[in-house]
Amino acid sequence: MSPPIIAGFVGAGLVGLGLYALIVNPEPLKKLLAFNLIGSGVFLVFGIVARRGAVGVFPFDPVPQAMVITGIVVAFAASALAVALMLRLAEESGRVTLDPDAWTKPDDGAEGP
Amino acid sequence: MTLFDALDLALAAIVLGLAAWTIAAREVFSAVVGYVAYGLLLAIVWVRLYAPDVALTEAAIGSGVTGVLLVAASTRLGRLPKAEAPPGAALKIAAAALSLIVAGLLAAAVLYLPDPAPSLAPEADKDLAATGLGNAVTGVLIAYRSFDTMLEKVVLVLAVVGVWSVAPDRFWGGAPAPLGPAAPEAALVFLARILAPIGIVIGVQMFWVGADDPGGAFQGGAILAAMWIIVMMARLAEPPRIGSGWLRLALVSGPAVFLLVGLAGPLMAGSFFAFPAGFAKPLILFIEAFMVLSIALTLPLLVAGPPSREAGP
Amino acid sequence: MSLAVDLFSLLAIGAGVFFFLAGTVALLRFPDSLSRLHALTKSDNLGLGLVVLGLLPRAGTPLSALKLIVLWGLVQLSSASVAQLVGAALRRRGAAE
Amino acid sequence: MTDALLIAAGIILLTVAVGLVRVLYGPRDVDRMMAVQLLGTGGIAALLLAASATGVAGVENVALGLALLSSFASVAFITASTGAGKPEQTGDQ
Repeated sequence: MSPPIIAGFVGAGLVGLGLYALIVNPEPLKKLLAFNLIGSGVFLVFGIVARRGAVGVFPFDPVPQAMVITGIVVAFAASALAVALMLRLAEESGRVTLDPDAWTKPDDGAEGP
Repeated sequence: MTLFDALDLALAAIVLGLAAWTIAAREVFSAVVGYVAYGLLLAIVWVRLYAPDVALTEAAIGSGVTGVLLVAASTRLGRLPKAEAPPGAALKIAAAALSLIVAGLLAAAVLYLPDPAPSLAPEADKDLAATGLGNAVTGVLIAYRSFDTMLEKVVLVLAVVGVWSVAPDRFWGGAPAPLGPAAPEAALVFLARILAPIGIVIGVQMFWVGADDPGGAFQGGAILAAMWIIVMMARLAEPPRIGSGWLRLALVSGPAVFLLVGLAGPLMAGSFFAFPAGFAKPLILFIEAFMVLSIALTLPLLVAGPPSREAGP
Repeated sequence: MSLAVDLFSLLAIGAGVFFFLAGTVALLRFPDSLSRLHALTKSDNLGLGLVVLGLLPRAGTPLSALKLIVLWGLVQLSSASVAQLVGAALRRRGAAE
Repeated sequence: MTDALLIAAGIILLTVAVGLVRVLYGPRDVDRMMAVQLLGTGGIAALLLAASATGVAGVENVALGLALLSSFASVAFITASTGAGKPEQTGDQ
């Protein structure tokens, strides 16, 4: 079992863990963490494709690696946008939730001005 | 089993363990701490995959800058009351089954990847000499897939616009909230004063050697961005007003210069985004320099968030 | 000559491993946050310093040797500063309670 | 010699990973941050050792990047927990 294969299984495991948490965990910030776990799992699978593309003197295939680099940067940008939305929601309403019922309960008084 | 395999297996187990902790932790802050540690170890996994360029990006952005963003968010969101009820057992079982199937399929795909593996490495290397570069990853990013990379810079600028637009109307054009406490500790100011100059030298060096060695515009720009962030956390500098014309010009300079050079391609070299022979390397470094500037500005602005102060007179 | 250099590397790296071990034991066994901080900051810096010392003779070029030394200096700087910050935060919280 | 370097890298990695038990048990958030700080330093040491054993190019740069940013999460934690980042004059308190 060579190192790329192990990293590929780690990638598959990370996608599984992240997907489970994304569905089950109700807190938005934890959903964001789960989303990032899925992302890095996919990157790792890309990473083993790059490593397996080693031919002759080249230790890796540069094309998937370059795509992973742009992917990491875009994932960060998406996370920053999500955090900005969550903080704004918290500022406006005192809580952050994705539960649609939470906003229609008449007695909770935490609505923004 | 060799020692390398043992090391890789141990690393894999720790990474998966930390990921499991990240999703299982009850407090948001503990989960984020697990995620930061996870990012650190992931950089080592990338080194083991012979991908030092990716490892550098992961270390700088995945662990460093994302860590700052998430830790700050979790200390502010963690104080809020929890609004949601946890999901029922049926949903949990269905989600677990779905995740197992997806992970299993991915693992099977990894196991049955075509052998011998298809590779673009010889292709990428064949024309690398024409670009004057020695690092094939930089070659792919700036020369072969240049249109892709240019659009990715546009995405970063759009993300900044998205974050800014979350602000209430009255703050439009103002500055984001300061990143540090009103009276920062002397130790923090000291750290920022020493670390920032060294980090700027290292960041510029990483961009410069990126033409031939691991490194490049993304990595160098991310290190510079991190230095600006720590300077702002120590309150040696404040987040700029988002209405500033200079700031906006510098933000879009990366993709704009890239696009202009691409549009000049048909005149100089015969096709869109083509570089003229013999002049490719200086042109690539010129584009990369503006990309570094753009990235070094974009990432801290994404961390600083939307403006929260009214624009000055 | 090369045997002596290897022996030096092994000794220094072995000592470094010992200090990492000591740091972890301190982190797990010491009773309160301040004493954990005290033990940890010293031992992990020393551990990394010894590992770097052991790797110096194996560095290929003077530039990579210089990078190793700068790296250790950076870790020392940040870890010492963070220890100060954490200590101050702990004291503030202690005073508030 | 290569084997010795790899063994040292493995021991350091496992040692600091055991230290991560502090992330589980806390009890304070500060203790959790300390475990991550130890992991950062140990991770750099393990990376340098493994790189010296394998001779992958450019690893010093990766380690240098990690060293530069090793304190970032901790600094963010301290500044955030001492009350930074709140809007200063929005008047919604």
